Amino acid sequence: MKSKLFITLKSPHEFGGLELVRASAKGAKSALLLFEDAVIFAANAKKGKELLSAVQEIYIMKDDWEARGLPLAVPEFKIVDYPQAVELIMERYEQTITV
Amino acid sequence: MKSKLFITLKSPHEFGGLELVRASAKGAKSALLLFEDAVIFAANAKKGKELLSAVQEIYIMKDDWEARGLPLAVPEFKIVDYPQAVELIMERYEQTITV
Amino acid sequence: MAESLLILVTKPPYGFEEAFAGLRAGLGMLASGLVPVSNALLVGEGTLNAVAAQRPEAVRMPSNMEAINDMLDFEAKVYVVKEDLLHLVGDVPLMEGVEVIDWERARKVIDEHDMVTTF
Amino acid sequence: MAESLLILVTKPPYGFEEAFAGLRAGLGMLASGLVPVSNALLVGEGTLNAVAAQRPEAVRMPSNMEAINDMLDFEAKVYVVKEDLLHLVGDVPLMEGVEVIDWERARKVIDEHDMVTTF
Amino acid sequence: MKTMVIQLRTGTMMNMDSNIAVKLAQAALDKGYAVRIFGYGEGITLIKKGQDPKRFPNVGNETKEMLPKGLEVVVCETCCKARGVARGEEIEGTKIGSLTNDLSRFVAEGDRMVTIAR
Amino acid sequence: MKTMVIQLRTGTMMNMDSNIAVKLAQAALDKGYAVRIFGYGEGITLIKKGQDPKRFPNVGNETKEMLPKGLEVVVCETCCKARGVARGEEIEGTKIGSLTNDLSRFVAEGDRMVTIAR
Repeated sequence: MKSKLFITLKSPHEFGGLELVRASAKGAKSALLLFEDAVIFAANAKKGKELLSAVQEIYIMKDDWEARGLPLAVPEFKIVDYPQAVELIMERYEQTITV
Repeated sequence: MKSKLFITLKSPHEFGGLELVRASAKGAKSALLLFEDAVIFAANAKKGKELLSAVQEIYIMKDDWEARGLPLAVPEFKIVDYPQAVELIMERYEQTITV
Repeated sequence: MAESLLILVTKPPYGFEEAFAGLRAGLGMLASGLVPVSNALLVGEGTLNAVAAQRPEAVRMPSNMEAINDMLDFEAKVYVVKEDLLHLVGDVPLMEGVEVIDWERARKVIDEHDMVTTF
Repeated sequence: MAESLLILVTKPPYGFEEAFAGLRAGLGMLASGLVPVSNALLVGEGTLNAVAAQRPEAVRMPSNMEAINDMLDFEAKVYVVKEDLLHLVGDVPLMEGVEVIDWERARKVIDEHDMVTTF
Repeated sequence: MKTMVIQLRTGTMMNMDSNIAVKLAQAALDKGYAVRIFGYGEGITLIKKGQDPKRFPNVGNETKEMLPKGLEVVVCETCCKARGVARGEEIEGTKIGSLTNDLSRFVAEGDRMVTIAR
Repeated sequence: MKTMVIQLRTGTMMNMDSNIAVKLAQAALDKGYAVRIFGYGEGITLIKKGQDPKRFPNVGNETKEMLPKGLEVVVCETCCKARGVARGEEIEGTKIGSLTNDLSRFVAEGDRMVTIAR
């Protein structure tokens, strides 16, 4: 199966894509890349772990994370910058799917 | 307490305002008026009942409902037209709160 | 160098223009002759776009059923994930021509396409 | 004939312009002299607008903290529902000047205003 | 005569929200209420001249038709500038104004506010 | 040289989505990738001339600055017409085009598509 990078810009409150991610990621190498309000997931241990149950890796954007001034509650999340995000999209995963 | 008419345009998938409605409606005469994709709540008995646990009355817009061609799963919901919606907003409730 | 684009429809009809816009984008690919394969996969609330009893004229919106039929006319596939529909509104009749599938098959559909875009 | 407008902030800072726009609207009411009372109530993810450690310059966005301070300068109240903040991100330090309340009090705040608008 | 204030914050075409604003305004005017619409944020697109949607309702035209019935429409100038919508691009009879001068007046004269936003 | 296709569907100012598109494009160009942006639906506002946001990043200007680096930007004509954005209102060097002629070409030549939408 093609490796999959899921992308979301939605806050935990807005985000309803968990089941879609879980269903389409099953059996594939997969990760989730969090932009904008989606980085708030990193400040909530329970919601963060839920995401980790659906994909193997979770990346959050450094600038979006820093802007919000919140404590990191899910140490498994990896903080990345834009060049790294481009690398994930163009080289490390075969498909990108916005959710 | 002032009577409250909550308004939402969000589909069940998008809508995350139930706790806000419940918390702010407590102790007041209250209703929810559903526009656009929010009428999909009327086609799902479980989700529809959840809304009914937070407010006393639920109104759905006739044209939005008819457009979607779905069977009504929550008979307690009342179908209204635009003149009736105006009546609810201007006369029957003291505050409107979009959620 | 993508040869196929999957239109993943997650939004329900009429509230947003998204589902319509997505089906239109799929049609654009097919009409161009540059992207040989473009199909649509309806998931979650997106499955409601295939409900047979829709009456878009009630809200004066363009018909998403027509947009689906346009894709079918170009011999594209329009897949609907049954589990998602059942979970949402039960077993309501769907339009003719759409292909009802389960998530097992939906995963294969996603994999068969080079690119996926979500509406 | 409304004499007071409550700005109900539900959206978190920076992703959307909503929270900033809401606080600006409140300020506009106060500056006009036509609407004597306009306060803000931060609920749900909206409570994050009052977090003390925000660094909006990281995303080149206008500061929602500054917008809150502008309202406080006009002697408006900016209320934050504690339960919602705790539930979301735990007990993080908030800006000086905001008033931390529970839902019991928040209901009274809503009631004290003629109109409510959500951002 | 009571007044309904509609605050519209979403774009004309991205979804049906502006339609809802228009239909509520029509119904309220028909029942004899005064109606004010304030376009804020993306909602300023309601008054852009020259809208020509092929398949969607033309909310610009419908707004224009309600003006003689007493509808007042103002949108936020800062929001217009941000988006490159200049004075003169607004539908005749609508106004590019401000929170301080116009929304505040609508609130002060208004009885109910309906916020159309996502 | 691989190509990143960005499909942008939200308006310039309602949220930070267009910023994300711009920052991704900048980083991809810097790394030597080709980048194409297609503005669809509300995303057409990216190329509106004369954007002048007081406090928010000016994504119109930033897009313009990337054009000499090989960025190609096309937006959907039907979507422009619907919103009253006429030919001539686009930033110089960007193009008002179509799904059939332009998005299809981007897809055919592209290696990854990033959909920026809500």
